[in-house]
Amino acid sequence: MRLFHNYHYAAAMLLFCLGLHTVIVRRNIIKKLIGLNIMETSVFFFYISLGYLDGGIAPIRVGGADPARMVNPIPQALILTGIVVAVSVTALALSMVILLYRQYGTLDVDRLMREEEPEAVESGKED
Amino acid sequence: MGAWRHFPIFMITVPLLGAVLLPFLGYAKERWVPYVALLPLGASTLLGILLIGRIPSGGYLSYHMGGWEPPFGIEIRLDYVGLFLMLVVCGITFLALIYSRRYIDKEVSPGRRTAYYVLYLLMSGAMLGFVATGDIFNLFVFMEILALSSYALVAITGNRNAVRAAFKYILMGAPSSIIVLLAIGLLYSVTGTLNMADLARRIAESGYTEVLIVSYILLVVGFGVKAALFPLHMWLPDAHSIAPSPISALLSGLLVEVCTFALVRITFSVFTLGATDLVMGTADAVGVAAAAAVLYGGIMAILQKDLKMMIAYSTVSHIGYIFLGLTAFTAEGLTGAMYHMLDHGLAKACLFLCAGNFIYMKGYRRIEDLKGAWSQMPWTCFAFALASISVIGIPPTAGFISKWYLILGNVEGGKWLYAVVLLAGSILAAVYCFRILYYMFFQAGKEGAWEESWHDAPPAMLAPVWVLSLATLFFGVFSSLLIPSLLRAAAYLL
Amino acid sequence: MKRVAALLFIAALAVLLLYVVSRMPPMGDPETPTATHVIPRYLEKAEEETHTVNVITGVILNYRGYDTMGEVTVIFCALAAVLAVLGRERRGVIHGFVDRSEVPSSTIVRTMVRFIVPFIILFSVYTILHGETSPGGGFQGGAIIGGSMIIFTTIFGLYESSRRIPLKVRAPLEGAAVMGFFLVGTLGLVGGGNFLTYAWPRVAQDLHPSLVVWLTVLVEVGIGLGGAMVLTSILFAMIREEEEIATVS
Amino acid sequence: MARDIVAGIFCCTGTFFFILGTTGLLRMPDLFTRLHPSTKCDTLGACSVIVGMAVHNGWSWDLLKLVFIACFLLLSSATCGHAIGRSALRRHIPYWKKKEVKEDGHGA
Repeated sequence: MRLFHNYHYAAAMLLFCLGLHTVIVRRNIIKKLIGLNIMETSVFFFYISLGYLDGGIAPIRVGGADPARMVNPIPQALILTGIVVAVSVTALALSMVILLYRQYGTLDVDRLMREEEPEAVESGKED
Repeated sequence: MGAWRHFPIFMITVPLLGAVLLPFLGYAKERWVPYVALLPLGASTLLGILLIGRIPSGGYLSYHMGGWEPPFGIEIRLDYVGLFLMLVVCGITFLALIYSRRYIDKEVSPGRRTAYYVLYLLMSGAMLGFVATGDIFNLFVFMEILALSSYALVAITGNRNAVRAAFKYILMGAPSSIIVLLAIGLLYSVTGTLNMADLARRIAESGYTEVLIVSYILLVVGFGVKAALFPLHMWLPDAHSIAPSPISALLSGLLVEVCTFALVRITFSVFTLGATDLVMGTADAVGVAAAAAVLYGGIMAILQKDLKMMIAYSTVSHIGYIFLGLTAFTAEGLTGAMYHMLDHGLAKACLFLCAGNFIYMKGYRRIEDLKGAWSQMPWTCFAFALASISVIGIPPTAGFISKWYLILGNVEGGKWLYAVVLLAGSILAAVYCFRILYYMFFQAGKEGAWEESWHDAPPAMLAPVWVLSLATLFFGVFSSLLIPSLLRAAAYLL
Repeated sequence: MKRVAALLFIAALAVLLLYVVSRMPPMGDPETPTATHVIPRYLEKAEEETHTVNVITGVILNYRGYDTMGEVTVIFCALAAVLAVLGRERRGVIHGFVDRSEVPSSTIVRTMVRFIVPFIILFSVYTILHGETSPGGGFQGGAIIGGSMIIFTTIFGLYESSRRIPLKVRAPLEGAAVMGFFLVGTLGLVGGGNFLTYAWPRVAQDLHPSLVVWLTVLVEVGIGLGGAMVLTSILFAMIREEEEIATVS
Repeated sequence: MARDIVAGIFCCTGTFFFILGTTGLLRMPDLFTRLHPSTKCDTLGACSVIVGMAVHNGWSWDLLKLVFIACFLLLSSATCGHAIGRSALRRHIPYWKKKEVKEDGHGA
């Protein structure tokens, strides 16, 4: 059964679904962001597993290391980019959370989004 | 082998470098920032214009980053369709930046103005890179720069509604980026390459059909959120209506199109050879969603009370148009979609900037407040009328040409129902546009709402609006300039 | 009801993704498409073509240097975005005092942080400079410096740490990474190659390897410095807001 | 051979302490009691694993690195625990009392 052989990928996919579930269901916006980060981490894990090689070694050519046994360097290089992107998005989202909490005094997404929804036109007019 | 070989990369990097250097100017002479920010975009536009005629007809210009040949290094692949879209991006960002200075001075607090221009340049550079790149992971990287800068630009005024809209945008946008990343990983796992042309070859001979299918669906969903395709559009009305007007123009007129274009490239130049049945099947589903978007967007736009909200829902409707052109899978449909990207970009940018003029001069956002606007702001009202006509699709404008080709493409593809939906969408557009025009020109405003004498927006804000609205007219009258080459390019893509 | 719908949707998605996993090429197999297509050339030729022993660094900075340039722009964009949302500190204004929290941290903690932070920074410098021969590189080193700044700022407060890295040092260095890339890229053009070419075709052959290594190190240092400064600035912007909350409420 | 067994025993001890620490972190009722197992996790658990690895490796330069790692780990972990506990104490975070749990009907 390929599924059990590819258990790394399966774990990554399950983690992805777990993160998406957190993003959809949780009402606290910090927890939503945690879910987002779980999703991101799962994808990073998936990529790194793609580069895995049975009995592989690090792709650093020191002391006559055999290139045929080295693991795939591309996913690692890509994921460095992915991590940076994830950090950037998280930083921006958190700074927005700071501002939202200051202005609304709540972290509950339902209350945040519902508040003043009908008056949006009026309140927009002032500024 | 002239210096023009390097133009594509400079078109992309010059705005990015400008964004990095701008803060230095911000410390020294903050007054100059809005003017100097125009330089990199002007340079990009110039380089893009110089590139016209250099690209072999029916072919593409390939630039190998760092001199590494494609599957190993990153490739910039620019064909005429890409260059066309890049020029549209350059032009509209340039005009909206001219517009920005006065508007931003009023709406954004002084401490954030430099950040506004930095993010603006980053966003323009990212859009250019996004269109030009020939590497699927590079596409993701530029998409992220684009997404980050647009999240922040929506929230830049810092008032509570803006931050809330931006946060909603993040909550939809960030998971969609991750979904795209996952899809790219799946593609990579079965092909071992990231270059788009190489991917197309490898997909054709790859036996892992199921993985390809799911990765295509994930890509459609991921880019669908960014492009605000109907069931995934929830972030759009809030973000587009609350952002400062030049940013609304960019988001609505360009960002959405650029993301759609990415999907076009993925569909037509990556998944062409392999898993065709499935791409067709997904396209059918997308077609249904797009048809729903046309009707839903139109109806919601009629129901709105807020002017910018109405224009935003009209965007939802027009994204449906573009997607219906793509899913027809005929050269005419594709040409119509491409041309609609152009004219929707111009017209929507124009409408949002006009709405910005009303907000700037009088602070009016509601449609009812526009009654009698003609008496004070005739220039803005005329530009608004011209752009509305293009949005509806009445003959002398570009909107007519694109809708004509869209309907033609769908009829030729045997999709009569969609052609009817497109016509119905135009009728809805006529309803919501003519209502405003009626208010503007034929109704008297409330006592004291408008001054009796002409007192229009400053020239720096009127000029971009007029250039945009005249451009819709120009591309409507002289459509033969672009249509033949677009048809050829579309036939080449199919 | 909404929860049940979400759960069902997630379950369906999980089943779909697991089905895909069962159809994917086997993990760790040397015959998979990923292991046979582009990689062999990287692994065999990276050392002579990019002059970096660490193939990953070769891929990041050289083969896929354009991606990394985009990535560096992403960090810069994140900083601009955070500052656009939260606002930047002004020159000459002191934000927050030595320790605004109700609980001043104890001598033990202060001494320990004073003792450990130099080691962390030393380690980060090592990580940055040895990127091309061992695991590590600019981003990792920059992130480590950023981490040490977080530790230092939580214990000693914003005032102390922003005195050590003042705005006039941070601001010019924030764009260092992008500018480093642009510099190296343009140098490649001058040398007759394409953008981001490290090994200039027109430069004498014997100068080649060392020059390429120097350019690589230059870019790495740029990325490290830029990343560290950006992370520090983001941290300061966030903490400053936090302190304002504390005074308001 | 004997060396491998000794290294294995140390590593197993370390893992055991890690499991114990994690369980404690999840099951303990309040901050202070949770702090106790989680710091044990770092000090006892990680240090046992490091000692195991040192035994496995024998005399080499790696031993020096391991010693450094252990030193930094001990210093930072203890300081962390101290800082968290102290600030919790000063902020008057309430203690756990057995009575409350009985009224609630369930533990953690």
